[in-house]
Order: sequence, then structure tokens, then C-alpha cells
Amino acid sequence: MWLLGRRLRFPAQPPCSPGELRLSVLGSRQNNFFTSGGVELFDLAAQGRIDAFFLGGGQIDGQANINLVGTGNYPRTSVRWPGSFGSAYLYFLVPRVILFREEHTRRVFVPRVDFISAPGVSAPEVHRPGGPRALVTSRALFSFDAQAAGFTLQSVHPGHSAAEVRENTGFAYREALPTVVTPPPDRFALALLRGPVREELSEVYPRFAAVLAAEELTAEPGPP
Amino acid sequence: MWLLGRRLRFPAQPPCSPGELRLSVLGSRQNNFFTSGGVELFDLAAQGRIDAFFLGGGQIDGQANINLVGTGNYPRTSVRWPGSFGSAYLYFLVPRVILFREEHTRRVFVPRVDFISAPGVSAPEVHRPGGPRALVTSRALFSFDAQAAGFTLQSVHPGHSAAEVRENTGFAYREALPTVVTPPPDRFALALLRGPVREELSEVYPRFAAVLAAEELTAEPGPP
Amino acid sequence: MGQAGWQDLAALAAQVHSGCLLAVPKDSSGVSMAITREILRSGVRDLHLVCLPTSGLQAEVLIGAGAVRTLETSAVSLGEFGPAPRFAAAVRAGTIRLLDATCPALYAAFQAGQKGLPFIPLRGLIGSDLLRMRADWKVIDNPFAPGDAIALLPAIRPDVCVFHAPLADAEGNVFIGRERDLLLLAQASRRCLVSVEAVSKENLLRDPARAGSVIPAIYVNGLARAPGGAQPLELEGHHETDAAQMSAYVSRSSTEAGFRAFLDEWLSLGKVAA
Amino acid sequence: MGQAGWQDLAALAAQVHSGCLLAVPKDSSGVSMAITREILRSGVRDLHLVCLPTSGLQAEVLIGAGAVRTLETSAVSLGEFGPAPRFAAAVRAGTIRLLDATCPALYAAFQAGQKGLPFIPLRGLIGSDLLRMRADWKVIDNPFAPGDAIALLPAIRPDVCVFHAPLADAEGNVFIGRERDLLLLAQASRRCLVSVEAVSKENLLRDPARAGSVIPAIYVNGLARAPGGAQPLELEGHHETDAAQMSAYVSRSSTEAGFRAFLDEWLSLGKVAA
Repeated sequence: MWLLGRRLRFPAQPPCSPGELRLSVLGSRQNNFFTSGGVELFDLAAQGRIDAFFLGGGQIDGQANINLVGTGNYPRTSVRWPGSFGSAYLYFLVPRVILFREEHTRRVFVPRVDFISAPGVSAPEVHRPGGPRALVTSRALFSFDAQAAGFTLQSVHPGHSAAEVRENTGFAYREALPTVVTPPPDRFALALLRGPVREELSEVYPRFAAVLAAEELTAEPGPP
Repeated sequence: MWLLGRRLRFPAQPPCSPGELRLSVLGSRQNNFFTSGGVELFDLAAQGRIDAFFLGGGQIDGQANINLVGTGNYPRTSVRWPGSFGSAYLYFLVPRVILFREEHTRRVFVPRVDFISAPGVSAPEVHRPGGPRALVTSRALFSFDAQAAGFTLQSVHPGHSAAEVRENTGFAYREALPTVVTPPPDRFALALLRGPVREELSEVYPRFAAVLAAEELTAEPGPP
Repeated sequence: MGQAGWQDLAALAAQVHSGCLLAVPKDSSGVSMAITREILRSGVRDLHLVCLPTSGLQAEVLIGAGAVRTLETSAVSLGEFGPAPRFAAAVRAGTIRLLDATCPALYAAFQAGQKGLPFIPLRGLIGSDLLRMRADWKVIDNPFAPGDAIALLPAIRPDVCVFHAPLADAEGNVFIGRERDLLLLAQASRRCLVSVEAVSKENLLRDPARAGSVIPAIYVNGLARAPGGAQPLELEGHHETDAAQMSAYVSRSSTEAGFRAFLDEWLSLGKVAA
Repeated sequence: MGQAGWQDLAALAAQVHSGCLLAVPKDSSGVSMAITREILRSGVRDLHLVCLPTSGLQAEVLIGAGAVRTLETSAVSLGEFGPAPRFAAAVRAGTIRLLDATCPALYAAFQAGQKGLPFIPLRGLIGSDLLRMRADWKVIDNPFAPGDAIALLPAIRPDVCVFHAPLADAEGNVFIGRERDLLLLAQASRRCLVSVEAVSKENLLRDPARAGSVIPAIYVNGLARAPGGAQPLELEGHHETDAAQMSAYVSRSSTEAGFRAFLDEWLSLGKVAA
């Protein structure tokens, strides 16, 4: 269960496009403008026509290696997840990959993933125009520096602390000091997320969209 | 201007086929059962699904090398023909290639072609399930032996002689003795050629079909 | 219909032999659960199941029933309905051999099969454990740009592929709309078996609007009419995924016994309906 | 139409720059003679013209007008109308650089461009003078089967492609029927310029019959309505090749002066009609 957003980039703005940003939710039919089958997305990525996408991970380590396969000794992993999908490809080719994982615990953010579905950094002889730029969790936002092959804590979400993040993260990372609090979405962004975005999501992830709707009823919107 | 016929072969007879032989004339829309563009024919050939095709040549030599590019020094050939089309591919991959050239002269059948569009034989390290099996001209029929890398005169058409063939062929070949006369098509085959075959041809080669129709008026059908 | 290519589902399934390389599409492209049921009834074993590029319920029932020896896929997922229980159980038990891949690697390898190429290069992969575990994949130095490492994948040419499509004509041409993955399956595979919702009276290749979205009959070795043959999975333009059935499957198959009960029921239900 | 992507023919042609890699389809797939005329009017020079996989009249007029520096094709042919006179003359005079290829080599190299691959392997070629003359093609030993030599071709990613199609919608989606070569051109190229016979009021991607035969607007950088824009070449479902015009072309262009007279006439005729 992961989400992929992408912007198609052309040498010049495609004149037939209604707007500048094109976003697609994998699995959506309403937002499917492809006619060459499932391969088309991957071909576009290798051509450099996709700018960004979102990628989750069952485990993520401090070098931004991600594991979508399972925990324990491969192939007989004790917990088996679906599999690597297109990770060991899009992670290499799309310039801005945003890692996301809501659960921020030491079982997710590990010193070293049990299986590398896709590596966070590559040797110089590997064609890698893309890679991780950030990691978003329920507690914090990290940036990633490919040169240093490591994360930096950029901000902590309202109601959480740097110490809490440290305690729940199994890998080492740098901290930008003083600790910044993640700015909450403004009312416009929130209305967008709870309106059209949730609406579009519900086509492919109806249950997830329903959970979001239920949570909204018990949460207070806007900045604290 | 060359013609390509093919039979699609499957592990078993495709049950949806109306008959066993499938034939296509390149460029025909009526007989086009492809939906993947021009590449589909070539993909089928590499998969081993095509059994036979017909290939012409501006020059043909005794090793069955063919030249579709031109005479003289490439690239500034003094006579330039259209180009090599798919020859240096289908000639390698289709098991039974029938070479044809109506004009049987020393300017066509040369000791060595000026440009090898496609070689008649290949080294052992080259994947070559296919190649030439026969050569048909207005005077004679030759077979080709890939091991010996040479042609053998199999039969001479009615009204022609082995000596005439020798005089008009610029390359060396073997002769099967005594000289056999090519059996003319029987009345059934002739009716087929002058009926449905010419009819189908006229879609792609209307002028050639018209010439054939005109010749027929002055020729006597059937065996002499 | 009277055409040689039109058969019943059992006759199609009889063309899928034990030990063969069987290719199937992802859940949303048009999965033939109808032919899958007949395959399981036939008692086939030791399948090498290759998914273009993922699978879900179809891989679950084939694995759960013990018909799969090797699984080549980039994922097995039931989407929002939860983890795939029999797949996970077989992995834990070590009863299936895994060839974990990526989606683009499977597409590329099928395209190599479609083109009759022995192999095809592909970006990504290097530095992953996927590549480390795949003895059949190689890395070379790009001959056009030394110092550029690139993976090479051998072509995939399945013995047979099986899927479900909305429409076919009497001659065996199959309309697939935008589900181009089905054409790739048909062209890459040596044999192709298809169940369809409906039969067109017109030759689909003569319909200028539809002709470009047709799998020509030359690739189709067997066809059966099976309305609802993708259920409980979705079929674009026909029906959505049956969420109740999917949820029931997931909860029942969390145990081996529960799956067995489901399977017996599913196989016998099919028999009544056929 | 009011959409930014809809322009006049001259505005499309202005996006084809001197020295660029220009890709065009074979004569029967849908050649935009309408855009070609505007390209010649714009005075573009030094084109690297690459044909998928052959060309005819379009290559003739571009070469005859002196706009082509390099020609990459598997053939230039006017079919039954006879040899291509300006092509043959330019070859004799040595005024164009030739990159002779085969049809499957061009398809494969475009497919590599479409897939963003650096290169692709292909059968055939070895032992031909085509390969001997192409410094940009290589032969390697198949890493999966030592002792099996195979050619590798670098990808072709044209700067721009130009063609003519039967129908587009206001959003810029282009219907191509079975002419799948046009989709390959659009996807492999960095920019794509299209003239069309007609404009559909409906969004073509929402038409279940046609959607699978559509070039999505994401690949289309410029569109112009130009009924008859392929003439005198054929357009499937619309009109046949104009045999009288083709024969007249061949006889007039047997000399440089005759071709110049034809060209002046053709360019000015177009101006009146536009």
C-alpha cells in the first residue's frame, strides 16, 4: 500500500495540459491518462519525465535503504510484505522521492534493513539521477543528504519532541539545532486535503479515505 | 519493391485460425491482422513464429549475399536503391527464405555484391535459424546449401537452357545433371495465380497486377 | 459459436500443464478467476507462476492450493483488504521458491520475450538484495559509456498465459481497451488462453474505433465465454471488486483450515455455476 | 478550439529547429505533408532526419530542398511510382550523410528511446555492410550464452517528431487507430507535433472503444487542424495515395530544375490553401 505522485516534465510546458502539475494515484482509473499499459509509468521515469513520487517502506534505515519484502532471513522471512513493486527503479530515476511512513517506531526505523528492496545511495558507476530527498512520519520531518548518506531531522510535528523522535528512531541521524516545529498546514491546504484530495484518494483507497473522514470528526482543524 | 509472405507457426495450430496457412503481403491493409505497428512482424520473426518469406535483391552473389542499397562505392553509390528494409534481420531469422529476381543477367547475379545488405551465410557464433533456401528467376530455379555456401541449379524453365543460364549468371554454382525442366504450374495453380492471388496483389501493387493481366492476354495458359 | 478456438473452461485449463511457466496479469487488468478455478480442479502442480507485474487473489488461491512451485513477481497484494495470508504462510514455510523482482523488470523481461530478444538492459536494481538473490540477472559495463554499470535481464517467454477480457469476436480477436498488459502477455507467451464477458457479432479488427485495442486471433489459442469470469476481482467498465467477498476471503484464509474450507466451497460453487 | 496546444501549421513548424533530430513515420502511417511544407518555408537546415522505419515523398522533398544533413532510414522508396529521384541524386552528389539501417533496428532503437534505455540488443545485422558502416553500433558476446554474438544499438530519442492523424480532441489526445508507430514516435521523442483531419468534441480517453488507441495529450506539444494534411499520401480510412500527383512528382523531379519548379509550386499552393 503505497502512494505515488508524479509530475510530468517536458522540455517546455506541454501546451495541451490544463495546468502545470500532473498528479496520478497509482491504481486510479479516473486519473489514468496512460494507454500503453503498466510499463508506461516506468518508461516515463527513465526518460526523466517524472519529477517526484512518494514511497513507503516496511523498514527504513539510516542510509535510506528501504525494505518492502519482509523481516527475518530472506527468502523465509518471518513477516512477509507484498514485495518491492517498482522501488528499485523509481528510487533511482525520479529526482525527488519523498519517503513516508506514519508509524514512527524502532521496528520501522532500523539500524539496517533486513532486505534491501532499494538502496538509498548508489556507487558512482550507477546511473542515479534520482533518490530520497525527505522522510515524513507521524512525529517528524527529515531531509536526506545523498553525499553524507544520512538523514537530518528538520522539524518535529506539533505535540512531539526531539527527544521522543530520538527514542523512537533506530538509526543515527543529524539534528538541526535549535529544534524547529513543523508548521501545520494552513486552512487552505487543510481544506484541499480534506476536500478534493480525500475525494480523489477514495477511488483507490476507499477504506483509508473513510478512516481519514472519521478522524476528522474528532480532531480540531487548523493551527493550535 | 519486394514481397513478403509468411506463415505464422504456433506450438500447435492456432485453434482460432480459419486455415493452416497465413499469408500476408507487406503493405496490405486488407490482410493486416497486426495491431502493434510495424514492429510486430519483426518481433514474430525473432520468436520463430514465421516460417517463410520472399526477398528480392538489386544484386545477388554466389554466397547468397544480397544488395538492396546500390552499385558502386558506398556511401556515394552511383545507382542508389531504396535501402535494406528488414533484410539483415528476416534473412537471419526466418527458416525458409525464397530469393526472387525476374531479371536474370550478369548485372544482377554478380561474383560479389557491391554492398552486403544481408549476408547469405553466417559464422557459427551468429544466431541464424534462418536463411536462403532457393532462388527463382525468369530463367531458372536454384537451391542454396548453407554448408557449402553456394547455389545449385535445380531446373531450367521451359524455353530456356542450362547454357543460357550459365551465360547470364555472374557467379559460380553447381549443376544437377541431367538438366531438369521446371514443371509449369498446373491449371489449378495457374487459375489461383491469375485469380485470387493477382486480385490480392492488386491492393498493394496495382500497377504490377495490371501488367500481369496484360501479359496474360498475349500468353497461352497451361503446360506446353 | 462453432469455431475451433471456442472451448469450455475445462478444455482451456487442460492446456495448462504441471511444471509449466504460467503468466497472469495484475488484479485490475482482467484476471480469469474462471479459468483459474478449472486449473485447480485439474490438479495441476509445480507451476512456475510469473505475474505481470503483480498478483493478488489469483496467486493466493494457486499458492494456497499447493499448485505453485516457483513464484516470480514484484508483489502479491490484496490491496486495502490486507496482507495475502497464504502467500505469507508459504513464504514462512519455505514451500515456494521466490523470484522477487520489480514491476519494470518484469515488464522489460516480458518485452524482451515479445521481441524475441535474449535479454534486455534495465536501470535500477544495482545495490538491491533483489539483484543479489537473482542468479539469472547480470550486471555489465554499458558498452556505449564505460563506467556506467547496468543490469541485464533474460527474456521471459511463458509457456502459457491466462486472463479475462471484456469482448472477443467469433474469429478469436480479443478486445482489451486500455489494458495493454494483456497484449504483452499474449505476445510474449507461447500459448494464450482467454475467458471473456461477451462475444461480438462483428469482426473486431474491422471496427476502426476498436481495432487498435485488439489482440489479434493469431496469438489466441483458446477462448471461453464466462460472464463474470473475473469476479470477485474488478473488470473495468463492468464491475468493481467485490469488497465483501474479498474481506471474507482474507479472514477465512488466515488459517490453513479456513483456506481449505474456502477453497472447497469456491471450487464446488464454480461447478454449479458452470 | 481555444486550447494552448492548438496552433496554426506555421507555429508548429517553428518548433523544428535547424540541426535537430527530426523523426517521421513511413508513408502509409500518416505523414504530415502540411507541417512539412511549413518546415520548408521556415528555411530550416541541417536536419538529422530519422525515419520510422522508412520514408518516401516526405524525405524526397526535405532532401531535394536541401534541408537534410543526415538521413537515418532503412529505405527511401516511392513504391510503385519508381525510385526516389532527389534521394538518389543527393547520394550520388554526397550532399547527405547516410546512416543506413534496417526496419527492425530502427524500431528497436526507438523502443529503447521510449523506454529510456541507453541501448537495446537486436538479432541480424552481423556480417552486413550496414553494421560495418555504423560506428555507433556494437557487437558483444551475449552474457547469458557465451559464443553467441549479438548487436547492440544505442537508443534513438528524437528532438521532435511530426505526423498526421485522423482525429484529436480539444485536450490534445490523438486517436491513431492501428497506426501504433505514431505512438512510438510520440513517446520516444522529446517533442511531438501533430496535424489532424478533424477534432472530436468528446474526450477520446473517455471513449471506451477508442481510448486504447489514443496518444495521451501528455506527449503532444502542438496540434493543428489540417484536413487533407497527408495528401498526396494516403490516410487510412480517409483517402488513398493520389497516384496522378505521385507520378507527376516522379517525372518532374528527375532533374534538379524540375524539382525546383515542383517545389516552388507546392510551397505556393500550400500558402493559398492555408
